[in-house]
Formats: sequence, structure tokens, C-alpha cells
Amino acid sequence: MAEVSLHAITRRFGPTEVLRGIDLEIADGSFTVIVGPSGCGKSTLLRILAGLDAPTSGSLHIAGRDVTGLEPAERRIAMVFQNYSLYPHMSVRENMAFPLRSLRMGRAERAAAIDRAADILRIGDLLDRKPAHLSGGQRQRVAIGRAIVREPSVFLFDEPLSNLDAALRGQMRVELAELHRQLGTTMVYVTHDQVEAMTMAERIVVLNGGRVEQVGAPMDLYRSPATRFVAGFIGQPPMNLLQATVVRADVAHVVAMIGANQHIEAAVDGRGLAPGEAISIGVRPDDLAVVAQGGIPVRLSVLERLGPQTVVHARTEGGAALSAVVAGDTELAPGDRVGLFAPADRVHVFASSGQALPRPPRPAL
Amino acid sequence: MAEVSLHAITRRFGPTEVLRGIDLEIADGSFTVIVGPSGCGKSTLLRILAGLDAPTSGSLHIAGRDVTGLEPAERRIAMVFQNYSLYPHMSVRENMAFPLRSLRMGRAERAAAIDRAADILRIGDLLDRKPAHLSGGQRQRVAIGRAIVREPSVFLFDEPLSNLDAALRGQMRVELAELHRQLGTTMVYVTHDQVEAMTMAERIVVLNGGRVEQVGAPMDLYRSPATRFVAGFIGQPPMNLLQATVVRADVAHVVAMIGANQHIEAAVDGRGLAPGEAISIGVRPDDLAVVAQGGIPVRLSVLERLGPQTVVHARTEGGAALSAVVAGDTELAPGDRVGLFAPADRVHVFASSGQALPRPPRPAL
Amino acid sequence: MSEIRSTRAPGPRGRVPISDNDHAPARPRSQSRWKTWGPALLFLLPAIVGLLVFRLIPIGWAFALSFTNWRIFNDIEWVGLANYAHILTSPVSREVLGNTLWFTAMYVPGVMVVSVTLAVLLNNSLRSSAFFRGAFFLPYITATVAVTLAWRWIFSTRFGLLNHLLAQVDIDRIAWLADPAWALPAVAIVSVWKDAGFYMILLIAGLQTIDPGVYEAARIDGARAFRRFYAITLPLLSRSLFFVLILALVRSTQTFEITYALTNGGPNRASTTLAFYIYQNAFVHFEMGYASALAYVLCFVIGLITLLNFHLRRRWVHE
Amino acid sequence: MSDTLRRAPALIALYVVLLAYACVTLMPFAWMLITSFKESRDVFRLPPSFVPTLLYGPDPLANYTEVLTQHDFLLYFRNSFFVSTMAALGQVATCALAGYAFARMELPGKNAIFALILATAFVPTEVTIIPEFLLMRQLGWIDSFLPLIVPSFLVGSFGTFMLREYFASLPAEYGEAARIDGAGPWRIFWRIYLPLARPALISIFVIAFINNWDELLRPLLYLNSPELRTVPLGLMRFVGEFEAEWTLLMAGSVASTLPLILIYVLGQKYVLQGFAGGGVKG
Amino acid sequence: QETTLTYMLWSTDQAEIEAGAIAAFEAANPGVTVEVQAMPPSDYWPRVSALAASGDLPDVMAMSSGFVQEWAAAGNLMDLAPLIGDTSLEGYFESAVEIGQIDGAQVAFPQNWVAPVLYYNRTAFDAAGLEYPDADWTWDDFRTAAEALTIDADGDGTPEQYGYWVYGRYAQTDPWVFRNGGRFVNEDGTALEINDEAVNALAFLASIVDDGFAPRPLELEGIRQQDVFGMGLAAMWVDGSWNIDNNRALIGDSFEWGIAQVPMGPDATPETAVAYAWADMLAVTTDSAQTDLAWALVQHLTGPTLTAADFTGGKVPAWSATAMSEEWLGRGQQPDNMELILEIGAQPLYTGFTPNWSAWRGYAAAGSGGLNGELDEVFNGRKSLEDALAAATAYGNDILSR
Ligand SMILES: Nc1ncnc2c1ncn2[C@@H]1O[C@H](COP(=O)(O)OP(=O)(O)OP(=O)(O)O)[C@@H](O)[C@H]1O
Ligand SMILES: Nc1ncnc2c1ncn2[C@@H]1O[C@H](COP(=O)(O)OP(=O)(O)OP(=O)(O)O)[C@@H](O)[C@H]1O
Ligand SMILES: O=P(O)(O)OC[C@H](O)CO
Ligand SMILES: [Mg+2]
Ligand SMILES: [Mg+2]
Repeated sequence: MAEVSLHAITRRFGPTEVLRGIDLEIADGSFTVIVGPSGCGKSTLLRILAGLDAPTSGSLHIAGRDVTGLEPAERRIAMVFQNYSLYPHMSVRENMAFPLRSLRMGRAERAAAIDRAADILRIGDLLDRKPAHLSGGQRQRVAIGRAIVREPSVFLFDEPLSNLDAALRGQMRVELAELHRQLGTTMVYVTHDQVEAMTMAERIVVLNGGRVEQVGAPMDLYRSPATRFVAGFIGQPPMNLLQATVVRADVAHVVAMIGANQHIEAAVDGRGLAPGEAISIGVRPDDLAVVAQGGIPVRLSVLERLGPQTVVHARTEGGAALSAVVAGDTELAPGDRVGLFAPADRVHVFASSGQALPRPPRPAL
Repeated sequence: MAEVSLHAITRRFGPTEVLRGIDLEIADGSFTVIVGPSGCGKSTLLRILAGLDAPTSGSLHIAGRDVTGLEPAERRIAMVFQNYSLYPHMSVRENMAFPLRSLRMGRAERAAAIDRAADILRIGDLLDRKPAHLSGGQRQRVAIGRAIVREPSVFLFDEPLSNLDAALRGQMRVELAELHRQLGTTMVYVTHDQVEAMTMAERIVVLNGGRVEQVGAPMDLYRSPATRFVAGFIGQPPMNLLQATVVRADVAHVVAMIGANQHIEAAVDGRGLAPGEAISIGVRPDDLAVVAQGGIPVRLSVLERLGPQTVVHARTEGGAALSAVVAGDTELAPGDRVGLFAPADRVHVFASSGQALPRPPRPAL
Repeated sequence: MSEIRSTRAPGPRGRVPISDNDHAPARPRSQSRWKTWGPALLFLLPAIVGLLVFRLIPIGWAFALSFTNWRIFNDIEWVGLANYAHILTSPVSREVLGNTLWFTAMYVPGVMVVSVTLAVLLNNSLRSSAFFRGAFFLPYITATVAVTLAWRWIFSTRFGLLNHLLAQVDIDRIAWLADPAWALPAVAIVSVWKDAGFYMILLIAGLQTIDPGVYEAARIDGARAFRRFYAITLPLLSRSLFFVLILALVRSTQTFEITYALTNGGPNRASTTLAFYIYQNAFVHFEMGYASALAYVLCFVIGLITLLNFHLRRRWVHE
Repeated sequence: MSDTLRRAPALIALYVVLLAYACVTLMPFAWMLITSFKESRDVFRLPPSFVPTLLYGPDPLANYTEVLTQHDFLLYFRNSFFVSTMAALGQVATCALAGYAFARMELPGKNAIFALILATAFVPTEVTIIPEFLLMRQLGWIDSFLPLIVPSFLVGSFGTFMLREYFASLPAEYGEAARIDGAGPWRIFWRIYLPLARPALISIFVIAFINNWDELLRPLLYLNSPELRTVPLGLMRFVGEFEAEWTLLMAGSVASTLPLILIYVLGQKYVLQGFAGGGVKG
Repeated sequence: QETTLTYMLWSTDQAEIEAGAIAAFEAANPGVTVEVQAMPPSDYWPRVSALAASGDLPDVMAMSSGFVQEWAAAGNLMDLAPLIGDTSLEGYFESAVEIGQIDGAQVAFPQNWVAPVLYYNRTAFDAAGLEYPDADWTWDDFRTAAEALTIDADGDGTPEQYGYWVYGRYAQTDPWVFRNGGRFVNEDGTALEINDEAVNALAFLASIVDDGFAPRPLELEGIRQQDVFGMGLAAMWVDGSWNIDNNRALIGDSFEWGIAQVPMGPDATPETAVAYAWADMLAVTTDSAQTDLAWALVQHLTGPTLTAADFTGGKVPAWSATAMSEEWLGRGQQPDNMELILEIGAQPLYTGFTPNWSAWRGYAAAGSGGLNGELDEVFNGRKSLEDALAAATAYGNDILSR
């Protein structure tokens, strides 16, 4: 019942165009994460969805209704802010009652709605506290509580977890995902943290410089980034990206040179490329294997031992930084010279425009 | 030349004892991370090291010299604060010159020191900006620059990365580790983020409630946590901890019951335990395998797909939360019923006191 | 909408142009403009009415009067610029103007130094600080006339407390209130005494917005107390200092109650400042036209000084 | 500062300075207090004496009882209290509305209005008071509290400035959250921002109350009826044609300062916060 | 029918004193209520000025000799002559009534009058073996007495008792000037023209100070000037007779004192040596709509209604019968020669008031400036008399010419 669709939305602040024509369909009941670097226009987009800001041009429909000119309150949306924006002088209960009062809901009805929301979020015993006496995670939950009491048809989240510490962030991610399953309401979630995008989203919208770079399911973006930007942005540790020049290219292969005389092969459709052309080569750290012989020769600089896996940071002879993920612990030490090898079907190639080259067409047997 | 040693340091604020007797030896040139939950006294300890605060009792030596009563400036230390504490009215250059002026260094010498530091940290082109016009990561670097110009013999860091976003935090972790390699100076680093502790430390000091819980290399703490607290604190996703009762225990095995009729076996020296005793069972998510048959039966709730690995969150029939790490992507979906299996030599057992039970003694062949 | 923006939006606060055209979203014009402007206008209505009726009307009226020789109980006679011309040529008004500048030169630095010192000394968590703040604020709230009488007693030449104390260190009696060299300084002393507590409160408030971490960083960096004060505190307090400076400047040109009760402008005009002279002309001699002209000269002087300060502001105030 | 404070000698030096200056600030007040406990003829004894002679007599509070009972001072206190409270409340209300609008609402030309409000504070009262008087007469407000209350009710430069800064320093997100929650401009102001500005509102109330309490010129010009007299007018009764009744004047002054001290002590905590959040920034 | 008369005066004490008389007036005129407003002089004048500006002056207002000319010139004061008609004014001091006449119009009517006198400390005179001052005293006699009365018993260079006490105020210096035939202003009061007799009188006073027989005013700064004599710091003093009350309160019975006329100057003849006195008056304003009733009130408050007890200190009732009553003469109190003031009032009077007198003479809140301020400079030894008078003349003429 509450799909959201944006048509050619632009937003200008004075001379700068912050959103440059956004077309987007958000399915009813989906969990969509809008991700992108700081300043790319995520918040602006979300605020336009909320009605806190209006687009310079373009139109916006929620549940089939044109809401472009409507007040936030008329859109049946709720929003959770990065810093929670709980009303500091009101108790948790009053915070949650605030939107209900606007709806002129009766006292008993209000109490019931609050209890229901408190139940879902397990904050029943906090109802009489002021926000100042809550921990970060509790505040987060209350902010969500304030959003859900109104039973909106779309939830908007603007980096709701970025003020929490790592452990809590991990925990709240899971809780939010569970909440979405429970409520089934459309959720639009803005973050600059690709880990959040990857772990929570059903669909990710990657925004860059006011434009949509790619839309897709998390693993699709991870495996098949459409552009160099998406490739570098999605995945932690980030994809290794190297400058290279084309040596050979055909419909199923590209061989490129990185650094002096070091070749690397990628299984992509290289038909658009000419030898000598400048391209970028991308390899995910977990697609790089540490090998004693062969591969790209590197010298290890830093090892990050996380327990279940170790991230190996290294530099090529040319000085370029590369990282690889090794499962579990490792005997390797900084200063070691090893090779890093990537299978050709895991190597990505990006044209100088930034566009990814597609995998070769299935051989028509 | 600059080892740090603390003897029986205590600190009381009014009635509350924040540090309860800390003995610690920090080796010259080492990178030591002090980690612990919020409020455990980490900052207090670091401030005592810096001379910003004085211990209620105990003594402190740096490079063999008793510095307990000395002013911060007399200790040859430098400190980087969580919120950077850059002088907001001074340019980057002036910020870095500030400590040098205290040393009555000449103009030319000062300029040289600043250029050197700026070089190391790649902030040469920021020197004339004010802190307000720097991004978070740049500020962080300037704060470090201000610390290194003085060539202190000990660096103190108080959660220097916690104000940065995830991607930047990852990047700065590596940079700091590289900086340590480059300078070789003793570094004491305080954080509540165990990922930072794991990835950066040569030695980790786990602090809890004003006491040292465990000191050791990161992987030692990861593999052999001395207490239930350390076990739960170190590792991301955190170790699964379950309430259990002892069924059988001997020198090499403990069999315990978790939930109704569900048994689990651990290869530990269970000689101190009596059947029926309450214990905690701990299993790291990456030590749990998802199996179709056997293991602990669970129902999957949330899947976090990170790319190289997927974190599977599940609930047992008794309602306890368990998580497991699966390499790469997976076909599993929320709602699936599977089993989770842990090999006995990866299962940890904690007595009700919180102490870990040791692995069984090597059989004397 | 322009000022309602994300806290993370970059750019110095308050610099965003107010004109709506720049970034206001394209909305159906007339209707939604009034939707935003209407409430704003209602909110401002009391202030606008007050400004018009109780400020601008009397001010405009007084300005018109400055071109007359109105003596309140007389008929009004238009005299053109005669009042202004007289002010510029009369030796008395030159003397009074000189006194005003001299008073400002004593009062403003004096009150700033004292209030900054007090603020710095009291910007801590000592339990006794609240008491001292109260004690230092007390002069600001005690009735000027009554307390100035106490000061007359302190300044008394022969039987005064101050000269008595000075005698202990072998300093000769000073006729504080009757010596042309000392009368204005005496007025300045009492004025500083009376106002310092108020500015102190403003400055403590300013100090409390300084991140204490900066001081810790400075200690680590080896800066001793004095250097921390002039290299950290002063620059970081500069916004407050500027605010206090403007307040003090305006006040220095407007104090007359203390002069009235302490020296009556004497001896022989030595402590007559412009504000007191305006008061004399307005309410003793009832030369309302002349007093109004004097007031506008005063406004001009204050305005000039204030503009100059705003001009110099960039040099020493750190945003 | 804490490092200096850790050392005993520095702490002692600090206290010496503070106590010395406290003597300077308290001395004149102490003199007022002592004089208020003297008999008239002891006031100008030579050499001056610190002995509050009345305290040794049968009726130590003689001056105070005379002031309070024989001179209708209780009435004056009531009047002053009413006038100061109303004027201060009004000022808080207007400044809050205007400061909020200046900080958070959109209106063409609002900055010009703001500048005008600030600039008009620079014009000395002495010259505008007579035109103001003629204006009040036109309004028919002479011999009522209206001229004392309404103008400060409607304009307060300092307060408007401070509240503008204060409201600007509060996060815009509260208002946005409230808009999403369906609140209109008034409700956002009334239920969200106004309660949050409490420290600033209290500090403006305190300052406005003090200023109005001390006001002499306006009551003098506007009030005729004895039953409308305010405390400063009442005090002026002790300043006679040839003589001042010093002891009564001092007793009255001390008594009239007490409410201000009380207001300050009650508001002290907020005054600092209010200024810190408002115009005054480090 | 009911009417209200408004009446304003500059002394709250006086208002209390008159309360009875007012009540009597109301009783005698049924339906009339008198609304009284009193305030100190510093507040009174701004207040009535504002009322004048708005045309709201009270029916009856207290009027000072110093301001009467300006107020009359501005047309605020009603000419009482038509109201007086043939009513006999015989009971009043004639010269006091004349002070309220300007250009033939009776714009104000006296309630009381005052004159400066020479106060002297009889106990000190006795101790020094001096004769008390009398009508034949010359300035030389005065100087001799001042010298003899200046006593520095402990020899620290600062006399504990001075012979005399003076500063630049009109009531302290101008009696000497006028008693020497001196004048500050020209005939019609349009310009300052300080004549030689005036200069000589002021030079004489300055020499008393310079010779150390009177303290420099700056020495005694911080002590109220009217307390100096009463505190025993000076044995002689010239000031208005209104100070008698203050002296009584301050001196009690700590010493004996008396009053005398200010000695006649060497340059004067009995014709030119005028007495200096002025009156506190009541005026009916031109804003009054009930002038008959107002005049009735003025008559009531200036005539025999008020008793001697209603006049503080040396204020002389304008109704001469009251003044000459035993009660006013205050038998049994110090000074024992109050009739001296009445003698002064019988002499030809001169006030020297002009429009803007307060500004050029230096009066009230402008008291530190004008001639007053310049003379203080002279007495403080910081300026020559010549320079001071030149400056005062320039300043005064600037004011009078505007
Ligand atoms: N009210 C405004 N006035 C002017 N510029 C603005 C305004 N709001 C946003 N911008 C600009 O628009 C751009 C996009 O801002 P936006 O807040 O949408 O970024 P974001 O993607 O949310 O970044 P972040 O991750 O840092 O929150 C920024 O360059 C910002 O400076
Ligand atoms: N100056 C102080 N006065 C009183 N209590 C204090 C003071 N400083 C710290 N504490 C208390 O000491 C305890 C430890 O504080 P500390 O700042 O060392 O914790 P932390 O481990 O650094 O926590 P976090 O991770 O939140 O920074 C806390 O309970 C804190 O409230
Ligand atoms: O000079 P003052 O102020 O003491 O007053 C004297 C009176 O005007 C006498 O009428
Ligand atoms: Mg954003
Ligand atoms: Mg800390």
C-alpha cells in the first residue's frame, strides 16, 4: 500500500545542484538503503521525502498519491534522525505521545498505542525517564518508538546508528532488521556506512554527487558493481583499485599491466578497449589469495587480526596499497614478501569513464 | 628507552574508586591498547599517565624516572584526545608550533619539525587552514601531527578514532599502525572498541571496573580469554555465551546442558566442577558451523551479508540468541531451521566466578 | 527555511542570506509563502509594534526636537542646525566630549580587565565560587544612589577610608572627589565596581563554552598558566569579549547616575561627561532641543566607535 | 585551571585575591547595612564609626519598622513587584517570540527589523523620555502602570538578541521532528523550543526584573497617585528639600535590594546557562 | 458639585505639614478634593516640566524664586492680580510678595522666605575671648576673628577648628557680594557683568581661605557642606537660614551658637548694601480650569492657616503675624536671635535671579558648574580669581545669549 516513487527530483541550493534528477521506485514493504559518501545528497533526498524540504523540480508519490506539496504531517511518514532528536524536556512517554496528540487521539487510545510500541521495542520500563537518562541504544529505541506509534506507512531513517559505538551498532542493526520483518512497513534508510547498507538492505541505492549510481540487492552490488565508484564504496575492507594499462583485450579477457612488467588478467568482455588505454583494475581483498610463489609481489605492512579473519595490508613494488583477507589467524608478519593472486573471474575492470566492463557473454555452445 | 610502569595505581573520585590498583608494565616501543567498556576507568588511567590527573595512591615511572608528581610537560609524553582538542583559533601550522614554542625552539628549527611531521602525515597542504575547515580525518591527522612534532618518548591516545565514520576509521587504523612502525615510539592507546584493540595492538590490556582483567597479545585474548568478561568483550560478532549446568566433568571434558535436553561438550579441564553446577558456555560465532543435521537446533532470524562472509543470527528453542559466521554468501534465509555445531576444543567454559576453565593438560605420554 | 537546516550543513552560522529566493523550493507561490511568513509575522508582531510605537516614534520626535530650542515648558521654535553648530564650537561641549573619551578610556579597559580577571578566577568548580559570584554581582543590583553615598564616604578627603588606607603606606591624601585630576577616575572606579560583576557573569558564561580539553592539550604541550591565558583563553573568549566591549562602550557613554550622586559632574565640570551633560540640559536646564542635539552627537560617537569595532572585529575575534 | 588549584599555595593565593575583592564589593553594601542600623545623628560622626548603634538599643529594627510601617513601603513593594514582574514577563514573552522568529522563521526584511531593534537601544533615554511622555498622554496612560509595563513588555534589545542566539543554538532537528509529528509553528514553539530555552528565559527575566525594579525616571513622570508609588519613588521621599533621612534611606535601600538578591540567587544557575547558550560564546 | 484641585510641591515633608491645612480647606469647600503630589526638588522639576509640555500642569504648584522668571516667560503661570483684586495683602511681608511680581504681573505668591545669615559658634568666640559679631562688624573684624578662631592645637598643620567655612555656592558667597554692593549681572539680567565690588568681595573670601583661616573645600570633600559648622570644624559660616534646623539637630547642646547678618562690605554704602533673600512661592498655572478655587487654596496655604510650627528651621512665614509669633521666634532654642532674619526681610532685597540662573550660577544637579564651579577652583587654590571670573562670564553669557 505504500510504495514511494520519485520522478526527476532535483534540488538546488543557490548555485549548487545537490540532487540532479533522481528517479526511484521503492516497493511497498521493502527495506531500501540509500548509501553514499558524505555530502552526496542523501539527507536532502530523505528530507524531500519527508516534506521537510521541497524539490526544486520533480514530483513525489507515496502510495500512489502526489504528495509533492504536502506538509510532512500529511504524508503518513515517520522519520528517525541521526541524533534521535528526542524532545529533551519530555519523558519517553511524552515523546511518544507527542505525534499522537497532533492526531487528536483520545487519552486511552494514546496510552494503548504507546504501550504497544514500548512492547515491541522493549522500552516499557523506560517510559517515565527523560532522554538525558537513557543510554545511546535506549534513545535510539525511543526514537523508533516515537516513529512507530503513529503507524506510518513509510519509515525514514537518517543515519540512525552513527552515534552509537561499534558493539551497539552491530546489535541495533539486527534489531532494526527484525523490526522490519515484524512490521512489514516500507523503510527508507540513509547511511554513509556501507556495512549497514550491506547487512540491512533488501535493495541498496548508491548515490554519488546527486545522482543514482546503481540500484540493486546488496550481493549484486558487491559482486557486480556497475561503476568504479560503487566498487570502491561497497565492501569492507574496500576493493583494491589499481591504475593499469590495457595490454590485450578481447570478448572474454583483458590483460592489463599494473606497475613495471606486472600483468594481471581479468575475465571480462573487453571489446571496447584498445591496447594502451588507461583502465582501473579492481580486486576484492577476499578474492586475493596470499601465495608464496607467483601473483603480484608485495611486501606486507600491517596485519589486522580480527579473530575469524586477518586483513593483510601490503604494498606493491610500485608503492600501491593492496589488502587481502585471510581466514583465521596467520603466521605472516609485517615485512614479509609474498605474492597476492586473484583468479581472473574475480578481477573487475573499469573503463576510464568509471563504467564496469561486463563479464563475458555466456559462450553460446 | 621509554618503558612505562605503573605500580598499584588507584584513583578515587569522592566515594567511588575508579581505579582499584593497577599494576602494568608497558615495554619500550610497544603498541599497547587499553580496552574496556565505557566508564571502566580507561581515560582516568591515561590522564594519570599524562599527568593531567594525579593518582590517589601508587607510583608511575616513565623511562625509569619517577614522574608521579611531575607536570605533563615534564614527562616527554604527547597525547591525542578523542575530540582532537585542536586549538580552534590557530591554523594547523600554529597548532603544531604551539608545543614547540614551549620548548623555546628557534624559528627555523620549528618550521623544519613541522614540515617533517606534515610530511609523515600528508597534511602539508592543510597547514594554513583552521581546524573548523578540516574534515574529521584531517583533524585527526593534525592532532597526531601536533603530538609527533615534539618527538615525545610516549604517545597517549584516548579513543582518537571514535568520532570518525566507519570507512575513515578503518583507514586511520592502518595509518596509525604504520606510523607506529615508522616512529618506533611507545604508544598507549585507549579505546572501547575491541576491533581497534584487536587490529592495532601488540598487547591488549583489558580493563573492567577499575581492574585489569587480562593482558596479552590480541590473538591470545581471542583464543584464550581468561574470564567470561574478556570472552564477551573481545571479538566481533561477540562470543555466544549461554547459561548451562554441568552434566559431567573430568580432567579433559565437560558436558553441559543448555536448554531442555540439549547437551554440549567442551574439551576443558573440568576438575573443579560438580554436576548440577551453573556455568557459562562460550562459543565464537566463527567456531560454529551451520549443519543440516545435529548440533544445536535453531531457527534463523537475521542474515547479515557482508560480502566475504555472512553473519547468521539465530534463536534456540529456548529463545537464546546465537550467531554464527559463514564464509562468503549463503543460500540460507530467515526462518530456516538448522543446527549449529561447535567442536569441543572450541567451546569455552566459565565457572560461576567468571574464570575460564583451562584447556586440559597435555596428556603426558 | 533558510535558517532551518541541518546542523551538519557547512558554512558559518548566520551567513546564509535571508532572501527567500535563493533556496526556497519551488512551491505554489502566494499560498505557501503566507503559510511561512504569516506565523513569522505574528510572532514578530508585538516586537514590531513596540519598536514602532515606543522606540521609533520617540526617537524620531527627539531627532526633530534637536533642530529646535524647545525648553519643554516653552513653545517650540525651529533653529535649524544652531544646536549642532553650538555643540561644535562651544568650549564647554568640547571639554565634556574630552571627559567622555577619557572616562571611556578608563572605564572600558578597567571594567574589562577586572571582569575578565574575576571570570577567569571564578570559572572553576570550587564550591565557594557561587558565593563569590554572588558577592561580585551584588554591586550591580544595589540601588545606585544609596551605594554611591557609601562611596562618597570612602572617597572623603580627610575622613575617608581610602585615604586612611593609603596613609598606612605613606601616600598623601588625595582629594578624590574634589581634584579635577581624580574626580573622573573616581567615577570610573565606582562604575567599574558596579558593572564588573555583570560582565563577569557574561564572561563566565563565555568561558564555559570553551572546551576544557583544549586546556589539557595546552598543558601537555607545556604551556604554563600565563601562556594558557593569553594564547588560549583570550582568543577563545574573544567573541564574548567583543560583546562585553560593545556593551561597556555603550554604557560608558551613558552612565550618569553615579556621576550625579558622586561628584555632580564636578569639580567644575571635571567629571561632566556627555551623558551627564545631556541629563543636565534636559532635566536641570530643560534645554530639550539642545539636549536632543547632544544626544544625537553622542549616538553618532557611539555609532562610530561601534562601527570601528565591528570593522576591527575580524582582526581579533575568532569565530 | 585545575592544575593550579591542585597546589595549596596557588589555592591560597586565589582565595586571598577573591576575598580581597569581595571586601571591595561588599564594603559599600556593608556601610549601607550598618547605617541602616544607626540613629540619624550617628551617621555623620567623626571619625566615621562602624558601630550599628541601634543594635545596642532597645529597638534594633527601628529604621526598618519605620520604613515599612510608617511609609507605606509594603504597598510600594507590592507595586514594584507587580510592575517589575509584569514588565519582565512581558519582555520574556515578546523577546521569546521575536527571538524565535528571528532565529528560526522566515520573513523578508526580518534582519533589518532586528538591526533596528538593536540600534535603537543606543539612543539615550533622557531625550526620548519626554516625547515618550507626550505619547503616553495621548494614549491616556498617565497615572497607571501601563507606561511602566507596556514599553518594556514590547521591546527588549538585549533579550531579543540573546534569545535569537539561544534559539539558533538549539538543534533544528527538534522542530523538524515535531513537524513530522504533525505540530504547527505555534505548537513547535510552545511545546518544543520554549521549554528548552528555559535558562535563557529565566536569565532575561532576572535582568529585566532588576532593571525595572530600579527604574526611577519613568515612575516619576507617569505616576501621580500615592497608591501607585514604586519602591524607588518611595525611597526618594527620604531625600528631602534640604536633608536626606539617611538612616531611613539606607534601611529602605537595603530592603529594596533584598528581593533582587533573592531573584538573583534563585536564578543564578540559569543565568549562567542562559548566557552561555545565548549571545555570549567563547 | 465634586471637583478636584491638584497641587504639587517639591517637599514631602512640607506635604505632610500641610495635610491638616488641606483638610481644613476641603472642609471649608464642600465637594472639593485637593490632590497633593510631593517629591524632592530633583524630581519635581523634570516632572512639572513634562506636565507643562503636555498641558497638564496642576492647578497650584510650588514655584521657586530661581525659576519663576522662566516659567512666567513661558506663559505657564497665571497673573494673580485680577484674582487678588482689592484683597488686602497687608498681612504679608511686602518684599516677599514683590519677588513674585514680574513685569507688573503677580505670577506667584510667597508662602515663606529665606535669607542667608552668618552662623557663629559662641562657645568658640568665648574661648578665644572675642566679641560676638554685630551689625557694626567690618570685614576686618571678621578676618581678625577668623584668624583667632583658627586653632591647630596638635600642631600637625591641619587646624581642628577653622575660623570660617566657605565654598562657591550662591548662598555662601553671594551675600558677601551683595552686601558689598556687588552685582553679577546687568540691570535687566540679560548678561553677566561682574562689577568690581563683586570681585573685591570674592577676593576677600579667597584671601580668608588662602590665609588658612578657612579650609579649602577639597579638604572637606566627603562631608556634607552643611555639617561642617555643626560638627565644630569651623567657627563661622554663611548659608541660608533654612539650615537652622539641621544645626539644631546636629549641634544639640554641644556648643552655643548664634546668627548674625553678613557684615557690610567696605565698598558699599547703606544704600547699595542690599540684603539677599528669596521666597518659596505658590503659583496658579495657566492650565488650571478653576482659577478662583486655586487662588483660594493659595491664599489658604500662605495666610494665617499655617502655624509657626509648620515652618521648618529658618524659613520665615510670608504671613508676618505668624513670623512674629513667639513660637516662630523659637524662644528657648538656639539661636536665640531669630528676629534678626525678620530684620533682614525688612531691608531692600535683591535676588539676582535671571532666566537660566541655575545654569550660569551652578545650581542643583548643575551645582558643580557655572560660577559655583569656578569659585570652587579659586577656593581650592587651583585658579586665579581673574581667570575663574572670566571663564564664568564667558560661560554664563553663552547661556544667556542662547
Ligand atoms: N540548507 C542548505 N543550504 C545550502 N546547502 C545545503 C543545505 N543543505 C545541504 N546543503 C548542501 O547539500 C549537499 C548535500 O547535503 P546532504 O546533507 O544531503 O548530504 P549527505 O549526503 O546527507 O551527507 P552526510 O553523510 O554528511 O550527512 C552538501 O554539500 C551540503 O553542503
Ligand atoms: N573528575 C571526575 N569526577 C568524578 N568522577 C569522575 C571524574 N572523572 C571520571 N569519573 C568517573 O570515573 C569513572 C571512569 O571514568 P573514565 O572517564 O575513566 O571512563 P572511561 O573508561 O574512559 O569511559 P569512556 O569509554 O566512556 O570514555 C566514571 O564512572 C566516571 O563517572
Ligand atoms: O540650594 P538648596 O538646594 O539648598 O535650596 C535652597 C532653596 O531653593 C531655598 O528656596
Ligand atoms: Mg546526511
Ligand atoms: Mg574515556
